[in-house]
Amino acid sequence: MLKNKKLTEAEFFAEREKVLTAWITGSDPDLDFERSIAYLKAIPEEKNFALKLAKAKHSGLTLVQPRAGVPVLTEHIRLMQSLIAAGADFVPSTIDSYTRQNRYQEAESGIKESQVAHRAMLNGFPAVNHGVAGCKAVFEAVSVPIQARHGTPDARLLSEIIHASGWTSNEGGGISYNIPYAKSVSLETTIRNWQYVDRLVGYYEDHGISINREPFGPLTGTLVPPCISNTVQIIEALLAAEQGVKNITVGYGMGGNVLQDVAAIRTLQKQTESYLERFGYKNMVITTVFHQWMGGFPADEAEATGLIALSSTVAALSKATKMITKSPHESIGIPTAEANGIGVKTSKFVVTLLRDQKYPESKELSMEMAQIESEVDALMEAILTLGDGDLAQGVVKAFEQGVLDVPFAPSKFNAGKVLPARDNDGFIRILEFGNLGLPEVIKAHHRAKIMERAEFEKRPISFQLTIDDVNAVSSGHLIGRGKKIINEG
Amino acid sequence: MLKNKKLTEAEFFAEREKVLTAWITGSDPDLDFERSIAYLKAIPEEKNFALKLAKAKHSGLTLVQPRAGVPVLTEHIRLMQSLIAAGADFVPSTIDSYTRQNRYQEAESGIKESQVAHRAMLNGFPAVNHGVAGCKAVFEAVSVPIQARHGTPDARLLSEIIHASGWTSNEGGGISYNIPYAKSVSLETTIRNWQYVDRLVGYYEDHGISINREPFGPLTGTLVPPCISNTVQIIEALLAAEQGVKNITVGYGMGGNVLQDVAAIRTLQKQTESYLERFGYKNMVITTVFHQWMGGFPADEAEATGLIALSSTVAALSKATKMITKSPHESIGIPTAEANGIGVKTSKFVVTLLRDQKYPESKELSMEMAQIESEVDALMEAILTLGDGDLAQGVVKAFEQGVLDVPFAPSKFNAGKVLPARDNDGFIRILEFGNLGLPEVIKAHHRAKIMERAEFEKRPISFQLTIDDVNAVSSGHLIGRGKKIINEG
Amino acid sequence: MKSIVIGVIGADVHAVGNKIIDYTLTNAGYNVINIGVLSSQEDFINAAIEADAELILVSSLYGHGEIDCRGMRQKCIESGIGDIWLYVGGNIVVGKQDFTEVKQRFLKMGFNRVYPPGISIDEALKDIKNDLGE
Amino acid sequence: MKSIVIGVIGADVHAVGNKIIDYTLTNAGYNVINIGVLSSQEDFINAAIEADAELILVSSLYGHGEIDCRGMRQKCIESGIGDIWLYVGGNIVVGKQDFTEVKQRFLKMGFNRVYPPGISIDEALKDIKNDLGE
Ligand code: B12
Ligand code: B12
Repeated sequence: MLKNKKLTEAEFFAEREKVLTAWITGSDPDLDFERSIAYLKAIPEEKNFALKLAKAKHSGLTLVQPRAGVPVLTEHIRLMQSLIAAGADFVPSTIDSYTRQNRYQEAESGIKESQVAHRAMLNGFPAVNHGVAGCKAVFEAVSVPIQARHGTPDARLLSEIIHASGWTSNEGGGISYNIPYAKSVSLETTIRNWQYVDRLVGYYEDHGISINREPFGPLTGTLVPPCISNTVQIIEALLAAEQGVKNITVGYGMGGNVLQDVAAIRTLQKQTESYLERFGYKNMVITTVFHQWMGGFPADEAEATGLIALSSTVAALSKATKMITKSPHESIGIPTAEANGIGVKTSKFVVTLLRDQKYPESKELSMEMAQIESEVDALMEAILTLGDGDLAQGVVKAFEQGVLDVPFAPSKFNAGKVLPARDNDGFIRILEFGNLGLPEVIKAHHRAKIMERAEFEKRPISFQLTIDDVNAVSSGHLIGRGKKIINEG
Repeated sequence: MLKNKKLTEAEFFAEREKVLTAWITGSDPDLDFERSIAYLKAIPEEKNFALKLAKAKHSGLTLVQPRAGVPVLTEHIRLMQSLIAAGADFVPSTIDSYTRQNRYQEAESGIKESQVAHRAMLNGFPAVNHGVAGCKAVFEAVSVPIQARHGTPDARLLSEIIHASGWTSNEGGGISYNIPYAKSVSLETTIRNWQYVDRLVGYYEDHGISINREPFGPLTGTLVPPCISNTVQIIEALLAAEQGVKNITVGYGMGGNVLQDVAAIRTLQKQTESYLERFGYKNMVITTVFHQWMGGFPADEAEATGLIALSSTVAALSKATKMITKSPHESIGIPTAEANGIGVKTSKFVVTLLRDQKYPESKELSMEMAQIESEVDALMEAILTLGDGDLAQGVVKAFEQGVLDVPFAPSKFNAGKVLPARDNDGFIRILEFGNLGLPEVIKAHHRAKIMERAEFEKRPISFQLTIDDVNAVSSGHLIGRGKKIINEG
Repeated sequence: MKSIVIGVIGADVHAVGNKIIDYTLTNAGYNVINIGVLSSQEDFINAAIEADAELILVSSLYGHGEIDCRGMRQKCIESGIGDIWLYVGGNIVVGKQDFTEVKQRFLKMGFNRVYPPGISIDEALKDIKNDLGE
Repeated sequence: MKSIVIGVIGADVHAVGNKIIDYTLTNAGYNVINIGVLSSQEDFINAAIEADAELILVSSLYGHGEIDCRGMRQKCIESGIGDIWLYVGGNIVVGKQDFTEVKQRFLKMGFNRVYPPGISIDEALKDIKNDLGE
């Protein structure tokens, strides 16, 4: 049965043998720990993700990382280099969707077709198919740390390959790479898979190699109330720490109300640290990542760039350690290297300019932080209670019962009863709670806030608010007011 | 002798006769008040600058206006229309530099050459040369209010022509269009000239026509401490009110520290209103305009767009009524219509998204507001004392003695002793006071703040800080730290 | 009540637009069979046969649309629903491509209507009413 | 100590760069005669004659540089300082134009060195040292 318990070395090695047979590249001798540890040890500090993040946290900087990945190796390398030239402090390698579903055969055809058509037929870099040789080629061609970014329920082989290739960070987690990214994979399965991924990192840590892990904060990227995403982040940090991970970056996707966003990042840092401490995990290095607006983008490139810069402003003022950037092509399709570079440049300029500034302390900020904290505490208590003290069990049951529930998620293991909506100041609040594990007093607060808006807009509280809010930002508004109100304004 | 006293109708009309002879277009019969009043009365509300601003203030919106002007009439009209299509709430018509210096003959050649060369040879729209006929053609071709933006020490004829053409706003003032825009024109002359311009607006007001006036807030656009520009704005509001102006937009150029910028806009609104009240001007409608970064821009267009969006964020959170936009071409040259439109779109997107949000109240904000207020009060008292109660006389003497002094200004009637520098948080403070009319306690505060920075940077307080700060933003930083510190961070 | 099958094709998990389409078409009076994300061509076709649907509305957001949609008309024909309406929309190819060309590619594959990124489902509603008859 | 005349030509009032140039060249050991903004060709030439200067460094920021600089070399010749070094820089034409072409136009007018927007005076200092001799 699934337990939040560190895999023994024996369990880990037994499993590993099978993992490495899932695709031909798993048999690469460079996956031998002796060789991979030696390789990783030789990496200079400035190319180690974990160390660079720790340094940035120390100096109060917000570092910049785009998303990017193309199927053909040489093109991917060129793409990475162009992003570094544009100012990226870290490079990603976004993995294609077939690899994410472990459909390596289709990924193989995608590579071939892309080569023939001279046009990317895959939406990312198929790292498993390229194997350690390919991934090392990427790593050796760049001057900054690399991270794999994906959305893979079973990323065991992928993680083996990238870490052995010198990629010192891996995004994902048993919840955050399942609920928003899968339909019918059980949480038991993905949590168990990600225990392996974390155990692998723990194994490297035991051998003196710092590797960063980053749970995926934004989840569905669509009106996710901060308490829900922060709770998921804290859970995944705890699960990772149990497997021996030491360097964790917890994430959050911009909501759009500046004050709520700052409150969310600050509580995320604070509560992650305090929960890790409560459960006895020592010597952890916790940093935060702010994702630029993750919902539907405006189609106009000037507007999209405005949104990118606005996101950067919020990230900088919140003092997040890292920021994931978008490009002016976001609403249309995978960006060209140039468009991606524009996103990086715009973002980097703004965070650099604001490096010495932060959002001021205020009563409103403290109140919103206290609000998020109490919500997260309530959810965590409910989950731990359900699990009878075991976090992993608690999570599975919490999702089963809708005590933890992510809006707009495709997974059938997610209740899907929670509906968010904005309040009259643009804070993301909860309209329908389903069975979400929050006490009545908190629910009353959310309802009252949404009621204020509904009264202002002179319309009933309904799913229409949610729909209007989903569509709002891409058409230039934060709050999806009725058309009438927008024009009057 | 110059006095802050409303020109009598007789004085005004006598002067007017001469003003209208300065260039041939002054003899247009449409400049007859009977005709111009009739024309202006027929303007629909949504094309009146003053009324549209008042409405925006009421609904808490920040409206958007670019700068733009080209010499050839048809091209200028096309330019205005494209900016409206991009989302401009107001259009400008930026006047060329020859017209600003009343060199209408050279402007005439500039128009001709531009037509022949199919390339703009003037840096703006020569409104006097185009006359009422041309200016009306512009006005009638657009759907939003128009304002003249220039920098003209003697704008009497220009103002006559534009207002009679339905342009219901005029930027400038006796100080703000002299000190940063001229070298050897005395303040007596320009204040007197602008009394005429204001009296003209007062005349229209007396006849039931609302016209907006906008002192130029940013002055030299370069590290101007808020107390200096706010004082100039308040003075020009008072001078205008005396001549019968009712609808005034006071301005401020972004400094770069978000908190200081918000504090500056808020005190500007508050203190302008309270000084107008103190001097007995009733029924005034006061609004504010926030200028996007007015100093040297970064050359890279993505970075410039980032700065534009950052400026927009600050404007929106400060709740300024209007914002003047820049374009991604700013550091290079007058923008194409397309580049200008990008600036508008980016800006409009950000302010619209943030329309329901404002910068939170905080102790730091109140403190900075109190700081600016006490500085402005000190300067105003010193000026009024020098003038023996007459504001206009006070201003002339204050500049003579350096009691009021604008950094980096070209005018020889400006002492030019004040040197600004940023403190360690990026607030603009004063390094050298010259004879600036501030009490010792305030000076001590500025010195202490700059000292904090110098200590942090481990270098002496000197003009080098100022130089580094002047160059900082265009190279991606707010504070001009020594190179060493930037790299270490 | 006319039936429409909606879903998101291939290894695509973008669920938000799908939920909005469901809500909008249901509100517009159609019987919506929503097979959700990660659906194969067969899933769409089986659902259409079962519900006797007149339209299959394929969403593809993640960029693999071109691979995922190939041969779908052929499969419809083989399954005996060769003349069912086939729409496709979302972000159906990788990257920012010239849409007129993209459209041609999908029309050639046998889709009846092909929509560019960012089109709202309200805009497509007119076509649906037209094609299926009011 | 070699003398350099600096100033901003025409109806141009951009004063900031001018102050920075003054500070930088003075610090670099030159005798700087700064005639400031709103200066005519004659102002530059008279100042150069008076100070026996080796270089006139013209700034033009506001866009009318092309009109304002025409004939300047000719005037220098007429005034007997035909072989003085003439530099020009700033934002010397209206708008974003292809700089190689712009440069040609000013070289043809008789300027020895022509600088693009945003160049810092530090970068030009190398050329000055070269041209005037260390
Ligand atoms: C939110 C989001 C996500 C969320 C999705 C959460 C979830 N499970 O739903 C997360 C973060 C998980 C995600 C993941 C990925 N995403 Co994503 N995502 C988005 C984003 C930002 C918004 C999508 C959205 O919800 N929009 C709001 C809804 C209401 O609009 P919509 O989806 O467009 O649907 C409307 C219309 O398109 C239309 N419509 C849709 N289908 C059809 C069909 C017809 C016939 C008609 C008429 C109309 C129609 O009606 C809908 C309702 O109004 C878009 C970019 C954007 N649009 O700004 C990228 C985007 C779709 N994602 C993209 C990619 C590549 C991915 C990833 C592969 C990589 C990654 N970034 O991690 C993974 C894919 C995983 C997978 N296997 O599918 C790309 C696709 C690129 C391409 N086509 O070239 C996009 C365009 C971003 C980009 N520019 O790179 N994503
Ligand atoms: C601040 C500013 C103003 C201030 C000036 C205050 C003052 N009196 O100094 C104000 C607001 C008053 C102003 C007014 C106008 N401005 Co203005 N202004 C600027 C801005 C934003 C910054 C200029 C600056 O101070 N930079 C900082 C200093 C340190 O840099 P610099 O001036 O470039 O100088 C450095 C280098 O260029 C170089 N350099 C300069 N000269 C030379 C010569 C040589 C030989 C060499 C080697 C190097 C060199 O060294 C200097 C020191 O490092 C620029 C755009 C930009 N750069 O971002 C526009 C800009 C120069 N302005 C412009 C214009 C059009 C105007 C106005 C006509 C219209 C308006 N916008 O109101 C009026 C002009 C009035 C007039 N008659 O001159 C345009 C010129 C357009 C063009 N050439 O196509 C610009 C480029 C903005 C734009 N893109 O439209 N402006």
